[in-house]
Amino acid sequence: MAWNRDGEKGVYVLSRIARSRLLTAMSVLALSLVLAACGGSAGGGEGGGGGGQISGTINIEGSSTVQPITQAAAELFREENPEARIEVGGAGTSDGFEAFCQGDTQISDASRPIDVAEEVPVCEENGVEFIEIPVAYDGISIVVNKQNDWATDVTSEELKTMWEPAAEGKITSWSQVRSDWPDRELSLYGPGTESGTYEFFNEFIVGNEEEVNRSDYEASEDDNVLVQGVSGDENALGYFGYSYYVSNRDTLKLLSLDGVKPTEETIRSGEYLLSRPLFIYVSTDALKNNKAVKPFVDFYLSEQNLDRLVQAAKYVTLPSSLSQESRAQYEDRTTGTVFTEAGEPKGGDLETALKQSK
Amino acid sequence: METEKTGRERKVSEVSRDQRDARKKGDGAAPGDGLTLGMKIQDLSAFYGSFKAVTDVSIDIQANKVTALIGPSGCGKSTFIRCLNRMHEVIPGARAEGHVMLGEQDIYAKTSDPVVIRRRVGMVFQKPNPFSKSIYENVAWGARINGYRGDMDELVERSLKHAALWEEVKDRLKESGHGLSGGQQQRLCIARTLAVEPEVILMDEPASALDPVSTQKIEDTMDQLKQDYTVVIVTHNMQQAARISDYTGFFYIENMGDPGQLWEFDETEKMFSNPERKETEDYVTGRFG
Amino acid sequence: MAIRAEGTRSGTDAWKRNSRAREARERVIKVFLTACAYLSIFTTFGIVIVLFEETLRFFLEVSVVEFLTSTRWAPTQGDFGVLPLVYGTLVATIIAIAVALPIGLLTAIYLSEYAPSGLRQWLKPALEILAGVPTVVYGYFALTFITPLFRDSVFPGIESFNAISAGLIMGVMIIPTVASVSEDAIFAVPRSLREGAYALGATKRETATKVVLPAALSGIVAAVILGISRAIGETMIVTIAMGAQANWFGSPLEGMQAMTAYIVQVVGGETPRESVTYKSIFAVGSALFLMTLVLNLVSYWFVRRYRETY
Amino acid sequence: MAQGSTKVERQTGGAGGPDFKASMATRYGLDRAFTVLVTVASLVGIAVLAVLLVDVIRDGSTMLSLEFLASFPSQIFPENGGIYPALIGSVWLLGLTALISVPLGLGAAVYLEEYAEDKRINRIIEINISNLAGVPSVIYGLLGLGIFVQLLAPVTGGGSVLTGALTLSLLILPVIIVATREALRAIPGAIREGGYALGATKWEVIWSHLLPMALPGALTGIILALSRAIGEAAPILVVGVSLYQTYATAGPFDGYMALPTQIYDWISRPQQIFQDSAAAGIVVAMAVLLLANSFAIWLRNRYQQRS
Repeated sequence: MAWNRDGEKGVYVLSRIARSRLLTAMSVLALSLVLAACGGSAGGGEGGGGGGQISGTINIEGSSTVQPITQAAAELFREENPEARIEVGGAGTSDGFEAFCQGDTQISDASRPIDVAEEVPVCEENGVEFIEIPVAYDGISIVVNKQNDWATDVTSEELKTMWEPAAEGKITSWSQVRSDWPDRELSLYGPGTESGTYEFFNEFIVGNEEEVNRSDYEASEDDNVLVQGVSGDENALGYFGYSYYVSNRDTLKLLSLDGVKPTEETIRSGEYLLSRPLFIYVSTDALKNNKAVKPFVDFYLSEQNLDRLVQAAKYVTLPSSLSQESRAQYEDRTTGTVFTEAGEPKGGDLETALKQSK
Repeated sequence: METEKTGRERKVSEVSRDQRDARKKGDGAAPGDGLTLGMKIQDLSAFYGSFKAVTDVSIDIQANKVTALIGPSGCGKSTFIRCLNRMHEVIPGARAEGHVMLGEQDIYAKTSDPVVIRRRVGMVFQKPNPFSKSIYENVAWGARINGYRGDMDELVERSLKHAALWEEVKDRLKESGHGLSGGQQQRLCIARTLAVEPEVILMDEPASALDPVSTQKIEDTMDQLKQDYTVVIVTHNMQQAARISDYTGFFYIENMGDPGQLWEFDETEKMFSNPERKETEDYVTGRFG
Repeated sequence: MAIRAEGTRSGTDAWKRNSRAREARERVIKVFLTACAYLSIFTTFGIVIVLFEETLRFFLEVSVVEFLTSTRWAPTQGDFGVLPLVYGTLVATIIAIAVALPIGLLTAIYLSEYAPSGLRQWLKPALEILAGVPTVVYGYFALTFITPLFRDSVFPGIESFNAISAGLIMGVMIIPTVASVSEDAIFAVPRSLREGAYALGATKRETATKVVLPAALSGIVAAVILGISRAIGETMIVTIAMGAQANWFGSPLEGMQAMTAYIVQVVGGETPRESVTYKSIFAVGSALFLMTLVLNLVSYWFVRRYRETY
Repeated sequence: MAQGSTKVERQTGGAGGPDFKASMATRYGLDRAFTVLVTVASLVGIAVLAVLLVDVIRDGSTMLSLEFLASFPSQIFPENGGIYPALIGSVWLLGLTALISVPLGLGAAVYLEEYAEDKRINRIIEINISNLAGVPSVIYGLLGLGIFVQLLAPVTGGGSVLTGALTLSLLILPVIIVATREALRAIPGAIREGGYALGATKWEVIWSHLLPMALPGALTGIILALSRAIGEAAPILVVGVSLYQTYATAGPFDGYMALPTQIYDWISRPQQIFQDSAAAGIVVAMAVLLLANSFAIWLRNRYQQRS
């Protein structure tokens, strides 16, 4: 019945008018995007900025652990230099170095030193010279569930017993680690194998050649996820960044390690065993050729700023002697890394290594 | 039908009971009131939302006869025929008012179940609409959901034979119904309808989408069917109506926007040779429409 | 008459020019459309090149047999048996599909056959929002809401990271994909088919499940395959809620690592680009690629076999 | 009442034969159960969405304000931080991705359904496309890194929002193509023939009849695909999204931040205030999604009528 179908709204009839309207709408959208594009690159680019204003684009990529510090630096720098365009990424230390050694970024955030065997050669190949600058310490804290009433401290030997590869499938109860701990299931929480924390922990605690953990533990790349894990499991023991403990004091219990409780002081002084440095790497080429990089790094490392930035990012500031060395490293434009192929500072500790490098 | 009936329903059902009794006695070929009733339609109106599409139709459909409904496009024939097995209300917003007596049951009574009604009053549509199933399953499906307990193979074969399709498909019953030609598909749909053993078969322009050869076959099938079933067919094709039907109803709209109504209803022979009304004559002689 | 002929002739000329322009336009458009289709081939080539080049370099250092048959995955210890990762991916995907297939399909039936059209217009978009919730959010939802819920009710011994919470939430995430795409397929089944069923005395349920669903089968299978593909390829939910420890044949209440979770772990991690571990993500990626390829070949065969036209 | 109907004396037509014995009570019971089942099932998704929304709105309410929409994120003063550059970045990303992927996706689908004649190549492309839908997004990230960031750096400007959009486009194309093809396939052949019979060219038939008819189905795919694009974090992290930048994106060659990566960044920070910011960010992300979808949904409802 013809009228029957006419009674319903035009079934498949997208009328010419509607279609042309649709087209118009789409072209307007496209056009406005193109216009915005032209406007954007004309207005926002290097062109602007009069009166000694610093302009230019700085690309920063790398570790998402270090990114909060660099972000804080960019944020403060922006207030004084609104024309400068700073982009801070967080793709990971490795991807950061990858881009950095290709010359795609000017500064790289790193939660571990650059790899002498595999990454330095790429930088050299591409003629990228860099300055290695430690900016902060991150303490790795050993935590248990708030309900845990038996453990208050742990030794590095005991940690090794729990975590070494030989423990896999064997050390499954708290009592196996220390005899006066109860015979309860031991569930371990730690970062996945690809994180800098994992690498660092194993280097110091497990200390075997491959520097690896046992592989039967609850793993996550995200420290907040580990916090969730430990706070939901009475039998848990886990390790992660100190700041994650600080923000979750009410659900976690901190263990002292070899008799030392991690605090800002003990981490800074090195008295606490598990404190690791965080770095930025700056390309010397960019310092010379990119008008914005030098003012930005100057700003970042300046005495009145660096500690403030680190605190804002909830990390532990460097001891003043070390931060002076690291500032000197930058002022002198000392290039290259002070770490060995094994990832350890030449001459034992970081401060000595920095001194030696001159 | 345990529920109490309105006065009118009771009256109608008494009438139909009389007729059924008459049928049992075996008399009934006499024209007029002596015939057995297939369906009795009283004051049926159909609506789409607030729009009245068909108004106040009353007809007696004779059992074991073919009743054709003709008329210009858009005059409400299809709407009307869809009201006879409560298919009309499947369209959102559509409803019907009035009474359609099937035997002693008013299919529009509150107690009537459309699902049961539709099994008893089958329908074949304008465009063949076989299911996405094999030929066999197309025929067997309706019987199966209605709880057919007999020999399914036998039922399928019987239905396909009745629809004059058996010879063409007996070797490929497992193939998809979509693989058949248009005419074959339509006969498959007829077979499918027959398999649930309805009392009345409604056909909404069943041959309008088909070629002459297929149309011929469908018409032959219909000729067969009327021995066992009451058939109501909507058609645009007046020759077809004249060829196959015993009774003809002419639907007409007087003015644009009015609902369609039954303009004239009589034996086919009379309708095509000597209709009462001028519009009917104009239409059947091809002066408009 | 003369005028008429004149008119016709000039008309013919106009049509000729018109048709030449149309032919040219047709050709240009066809070239453009062909290019669009072949873009997918180039994308695949790109992916294959990106994946297989590094995979080959990986297999120079690790034996293919070990990769495919060993049941231990511990890259730092030099163990590269991919099976535990495959297992993690499969467990999570199967749980997800067990949630999304019935719920998605029933939702599609409700939307198309049962919901009043006013409600349908609201419900479908509301459901589609589920597809756009950042997957990070789902991951945390599984970790901080579903897992504790399980721990307090049915599975007291459930681990903090586990496959069942991750799988369930992943199932919720793909409900809109399954529901929305199959609803379109169901909606596209012509009304005449439904009427055919009603006319035989079928009830609404019988019509919906036995006539309409089979007719929409090809679209439904496409929807389910899209859903499975998305579950297999999903990264953040499994990374957050299922953990990062490879676990061969563990129970769904335990933590395990999915293939994607491993890839994203390495990509965002500290491993140098040239190391075996970094190369291993391409081998895992290739394995994933081949898995989805097999899945798609099977479904392709299935759809072709059962596709209906109406 | 249903039983009553079966008691009615029936004329079983001329064919006679055994009666039909299905109990209407059983059939209707099943029907009612099924109606309940589908209704409940369709509410499951909505219920989860509601729980999620309530959860994030509660957590995010402390941060949500107009100021939150208009400020840059802050490390120094997190309580004054906002989501502005991520919001702008995501809108750019969404717009560019739509602009790139929709014509390409529709084009590929039309080619495969209406033009492709070589069955073998057609089949290869078809399998290939559904296969691409299962490639994990992070692999697209690696592909984008290789092609758009490194190889095509002069054109795309390296890690620009255009690069991000191109990468996401590749990621979502399969979904658009699959959905559009299904929609085109459902169009009866008679429509095409009807067009050709009037002397229309192939493209004219496609443009005037097939595309408008396929639009509702295609829009479903486009909505789902763009929804996915706006929620993806992994691939854009690889191709250089900024977790912080000092300016808002103003052109396709600018750097960009995005909502999912901003949320991810916040969520992985130790401080509670960032968790609240993340929740507020999720609310904003879902609002953007809703707005962007509304247009497409409006279009779809406008043109989707049952045939």
